[in-house]
Amino acid sequence: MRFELSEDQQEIQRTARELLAERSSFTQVRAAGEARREDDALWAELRDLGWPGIAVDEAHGGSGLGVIELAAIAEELGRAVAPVPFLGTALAGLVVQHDASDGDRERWLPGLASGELRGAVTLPGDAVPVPGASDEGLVVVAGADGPQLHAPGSGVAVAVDAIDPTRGHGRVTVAGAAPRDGGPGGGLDRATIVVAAELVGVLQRALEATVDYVKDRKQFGVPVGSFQAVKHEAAQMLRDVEVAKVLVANAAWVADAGDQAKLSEAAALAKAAASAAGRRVSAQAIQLHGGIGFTWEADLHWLFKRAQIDAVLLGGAGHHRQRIARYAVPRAAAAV
Amino acid sequence: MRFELSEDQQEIQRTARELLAERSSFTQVRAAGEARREDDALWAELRDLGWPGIAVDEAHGGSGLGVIELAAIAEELGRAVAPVPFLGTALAGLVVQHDASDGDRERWLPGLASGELRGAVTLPGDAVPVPGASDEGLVVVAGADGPQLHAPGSGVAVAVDAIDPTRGHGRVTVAGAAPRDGGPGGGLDRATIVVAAELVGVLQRALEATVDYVKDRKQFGVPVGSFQAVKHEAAQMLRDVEVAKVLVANAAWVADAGDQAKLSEAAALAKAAASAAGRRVSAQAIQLHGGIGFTWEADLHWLFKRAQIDAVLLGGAGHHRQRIARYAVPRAAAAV
Amino acid sequence: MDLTFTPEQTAFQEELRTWFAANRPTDPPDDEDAAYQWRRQWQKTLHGAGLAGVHWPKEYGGRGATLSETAIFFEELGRAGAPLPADVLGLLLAGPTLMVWGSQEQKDRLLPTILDAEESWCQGFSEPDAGSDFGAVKTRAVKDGDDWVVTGQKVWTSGAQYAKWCMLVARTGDPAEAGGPAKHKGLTYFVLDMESPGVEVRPLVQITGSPEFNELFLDEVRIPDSAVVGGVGNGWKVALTTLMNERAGLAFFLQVRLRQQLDALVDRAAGAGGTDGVIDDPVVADKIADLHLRTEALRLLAWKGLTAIERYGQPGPEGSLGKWLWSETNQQLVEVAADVFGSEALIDGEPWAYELLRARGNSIEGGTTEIQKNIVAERVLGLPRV
Amino acid sequence: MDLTFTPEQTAFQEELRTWFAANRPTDPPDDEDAAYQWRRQWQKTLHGAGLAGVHWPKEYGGRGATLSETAIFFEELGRAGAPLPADVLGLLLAGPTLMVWGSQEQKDRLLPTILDAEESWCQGFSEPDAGSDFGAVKTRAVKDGDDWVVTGQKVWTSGAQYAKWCMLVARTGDPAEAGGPAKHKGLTYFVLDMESPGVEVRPLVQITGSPEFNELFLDEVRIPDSAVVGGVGNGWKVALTTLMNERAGLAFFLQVRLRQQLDALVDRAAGAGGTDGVIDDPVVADKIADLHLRTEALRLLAWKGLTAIERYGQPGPEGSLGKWLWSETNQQLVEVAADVFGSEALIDGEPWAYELLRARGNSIEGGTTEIQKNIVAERVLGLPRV
Repeated sequence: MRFELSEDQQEIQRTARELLAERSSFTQVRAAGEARREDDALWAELRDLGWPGIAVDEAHGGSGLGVIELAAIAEELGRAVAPVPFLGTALAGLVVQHDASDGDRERWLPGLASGELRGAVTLPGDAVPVPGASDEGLVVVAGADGPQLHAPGSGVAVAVDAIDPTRGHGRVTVAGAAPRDGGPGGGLDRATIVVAAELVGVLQRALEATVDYVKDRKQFGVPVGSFQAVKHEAAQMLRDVEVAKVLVANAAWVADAGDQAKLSEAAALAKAAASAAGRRVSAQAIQLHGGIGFTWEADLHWLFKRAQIDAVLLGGAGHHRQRIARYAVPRAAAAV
Repeated sequence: MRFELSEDQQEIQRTARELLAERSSFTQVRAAGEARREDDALWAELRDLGWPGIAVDEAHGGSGLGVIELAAIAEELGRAVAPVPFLGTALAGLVVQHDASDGDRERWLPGLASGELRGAVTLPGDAVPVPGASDEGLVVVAGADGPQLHAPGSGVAVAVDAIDPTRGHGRVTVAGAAPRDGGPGGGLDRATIVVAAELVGVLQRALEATVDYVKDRKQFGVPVGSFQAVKHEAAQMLRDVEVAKVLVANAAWVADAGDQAKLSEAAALAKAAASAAGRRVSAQAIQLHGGIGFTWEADLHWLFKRAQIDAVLLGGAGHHRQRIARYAVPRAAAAV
Repeated sequence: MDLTFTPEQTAFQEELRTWFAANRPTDPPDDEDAAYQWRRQWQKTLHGAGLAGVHWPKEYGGRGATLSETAIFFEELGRAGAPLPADVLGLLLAGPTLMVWGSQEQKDRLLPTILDAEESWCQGFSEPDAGSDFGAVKTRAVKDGDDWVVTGQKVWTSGAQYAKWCMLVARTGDPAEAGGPAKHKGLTYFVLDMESPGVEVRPLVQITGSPEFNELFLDEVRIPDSAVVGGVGNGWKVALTTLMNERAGLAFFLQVRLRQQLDALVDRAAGAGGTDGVIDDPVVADKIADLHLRTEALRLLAWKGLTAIERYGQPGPEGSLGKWLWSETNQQLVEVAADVFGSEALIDGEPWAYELLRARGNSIEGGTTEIQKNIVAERVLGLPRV
Repeated sequence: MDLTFTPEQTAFQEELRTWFAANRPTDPPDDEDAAYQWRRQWQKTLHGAGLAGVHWPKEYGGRGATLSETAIFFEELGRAGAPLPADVLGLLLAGPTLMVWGSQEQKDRLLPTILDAEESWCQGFSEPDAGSDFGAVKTRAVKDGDDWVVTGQKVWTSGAQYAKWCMLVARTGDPAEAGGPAKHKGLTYFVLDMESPGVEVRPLVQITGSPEFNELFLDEVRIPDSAVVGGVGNGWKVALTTLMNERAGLAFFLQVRLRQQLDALVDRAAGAGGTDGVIDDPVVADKIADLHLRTEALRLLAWKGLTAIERYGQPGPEGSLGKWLWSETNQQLVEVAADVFGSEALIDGEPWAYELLRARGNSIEGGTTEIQKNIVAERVLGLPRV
């Protein structure tokens, strides 16, 4: 029982954090966001480093690592609000690899792993702007009967300007109900965990920025962070983030340990916690910054906006809580 | 538009408060609660003053006043946690008067109005300990097809020791679903409002006791009420109480104005607000008293325990919110 | 208890409904400057009907409406889906403040052009390092002959780019008093002519992308002594008058707007599930019921507060609670909307997406929620300041 | 990441499961004194199997279990539905404190009778006017020859009626220091023999009706100088050792108990609607899912905290968050139970009614939620104290 990343995993995370601190500072995020243009140079660099294919099988051109490593990278990209089409591409890779046919794997995985082909994943019946969804990429609709793969040029995705302007989004309107489980091979579950991991990174950054601000900012002659109300709200932010973190870490571990029986429940727990925290923590970060936090200049809004999308992508907190309740019943029946 | 009690109504409330301050102090409540025996002398006195029949038609031996006056008295009895079988008797009077047949009115109202006959009201399918329900009294089960009246000796009520030991309760197990509306003549709606009014009285007392305590009690060398966290929690208590208060006042007014179309919605709003506040405020009162608040000696628990029962009697917050949602839809359709 | 209007109030309400139905403005233009001119034109239309300053005394060109009538006016304005007049700061804040504290000369010069929308106002109270703390104001005014020379910076000055006048609070006492025990003593309230040399307005863009507010930079701006309001060193008291006026009528307007947003949301939520005019998802129904409950409570609290003011001359706890409850409710509403409306709440330029972002400001602007809770605890419940 | 047990840990877990299955205690008697003796007997049974002090070093008669093994022990104890040993204060607090600070003589005399349940302990830290504020301790100890003469009052001393010994903190310095800047300096930690003349224990009844705690009155009680632990004036440091030990193993026990309560609730909620093993009411399902989420998070936080201690020698933020999250979750659980179980949660003597009342103490005992949040903000996030 060791509840922390291994040395190798920590090294991956540290490297990602250092690279993105340099290459995806708020100045750079702002430049991309204000122009509504992803950072192609950064994306090329990440492709060269093999990030899009980190969890794709080696047979299909990836690095063959697990959800833990992919989640660590997604968390860092979230923390940096990196303006690249990483998330959708990585999610599509997971669903194709675990839930699709051999033929589809061979057809699509090499492109997704290299990042040459962009990808996106969404649920049927959902109207959320989908990061990465475009007519130039592969659009995966993860339905109750397994994933439908919409090839580039299918017209299923219509480009939209989402409130998060730091990456491209598409609207994908396909009827149907969201699946109750997490994909025939657990691919959708894994994708759900990775969205939650990105969200945790966003929130961790929002918390850190807030703590730094309230230590520094003075009002009524003292740092605002010395007011008990501010302290307690910051403590609540930390609690929300920590709860999401341990559930995401657990889910990633369950995925890589291959414990298929527990995967759907673990994924639903991770996403429900991250989605709920996503709205609360990103909003509270603005609140504790006061008027400054509400300005375009303050950079918090990049975090807030990405958090709003991630919070509903592949199902919001309410959707996953209904799933959790279904898993709770047999568990209780077994225990009582 | 005058959002306060009239002079006459204020006089009724003031008289009730003064009498109960004298006759239902915490010392007296404690004596009754620890012995699990209602205060018969106080009940006799209230009967002599005509309280049980305040809202019963004069034709049936009551005073013919309205829900506003009855709610004002119920609020004071709640504030005093008075150990008398007033609530159930008054509720039964309302339902019989507004929802029952002429024959039943003539048969039951005089006894209820004088307090010679005790009463109780509950919903079918509900398993809540019902204040006043006993085999010696009239038990009203307010169902979807109107009230079923169970005469004394019917055996429908089984005496139980509820967590609130200051008055008698019975368990009434009758199958069926709770009605969506509030009784054919609005009697059940009126009863619901009066429960909410009693609850508001309980909470108002809990708030006042808490504010007094935190002003007085010192820790770390200053009154605990000077800590911002305590201030904000007390402010939240006030807000909860004020929201419940205005909705109860409005519902009582709608009832007496005879606006049948708006009555069910107003009653549901009042009870949903009072029930939600009931749990939060009574719990927070204990919290802000610290360890002392958790002792038998501190008297807060009489308020807490009565609040728990009132919060679920005739439907809890969740039940009434589902009703409110039904009323919200046609309202929105008319407005949009 | 009497929750009905008097016959006079009902007549006024009906008069307003008829008038708003006949004079409903066209849809606003997209362009920001054009939208301002459109709201200015709307104010002129209101003024033409004697409705620009219903709460202003007749001697100043108003209608002399009672508090209740003023409340009815703002409820009906909101219910008609009509915008607030362009110079709401002049009508609600500057005008009433000048009526109390202004010299005869100031009243004669400044009041008429507020009503007819010829000259509009902005408010120069907040500063970058002051936030909610008035005593920390650093903008300095130094006497030089018959003038004051003013240097400093203000923030959150909405409408500054269109304003002719600014309600300006500056420090005329010892600068060292800022933040100290005598921090409120050295403040003075001025009327600043925004066309004076040394005044610079820079837009401050919000997270919505709109420059709803501005920063105001003052570099040795000369203000004549005759522009002091209420006397030198009396600025804190004068400013309090302004602040007390801030939410009187607006509470009714905001409450009705909230009701309209909620109705639109409920209509969609019911239609989405779409069987028989109920909300099919009980979890959504539960949340919407709570929003409905809060919105109804806000309406009742506003009226209860008015009763307290009319009968006892001072507000009850309702006013202080209202801002807090309103902002929280509006923020919850936009989150439920994001669930119910899906994409529409997350795509730039869609009204619900704007609301989702804009609502974050509700608990900050006009006194943060933390400040509102302090006020409730200290001034309503009487808890000790420390 | 590795969330599996080592083969040794799995073996220990299996050993415990087997042992608990074979040695599950009978149902507790209703009578309070009899119930205490029943728990004392249970501790003797544990001791007979070497399980009373698994975390105690072997030199003191323990099993020398690692932190992880200790966690496994408390998880399995809870999972078996077995009670905590009678003298949990001696085993978790007094024993470990004496191991650090006690004299050889104290260890020899006091440690063995903790393990075998021959003598039990209570804790004399809190006072009526001190609450969470250690520095406000007023109980005085004055040196008189070889003895200390102690007078004062303590509260919340659970188990005092059965205790032979009390961990007592009293003020040996200037009484004027209480609450002052040097408030922690004049404190001394004593082992008090509860059979000494002048010791009076009065039961303090809780809102549940049970006298779970006591008040402890000390009237010129004589304590020999040899009963000082860790030196005169060093009481604050010694007491901190006691407090640091307070929740180590208990977190795992409480987390598992919460899981059991929740499972019972879920089972009932699913049975109540009763169609196909799902919870039919989506609003209840939503709440139960959140409880399930929190309970699972508590389990993971507890293990994450253990990793931090094992690897870095100090706890991460998990410990401070755990108490707060646990108490809030348990309080939410009993409210959902009141909705799901109806009457059973509102009738005196029913287990769920007891839980409903008892849960209110969770956010007060062992440091209020307000204090926990302060700790998280100041010690974990590093926000300034003032």
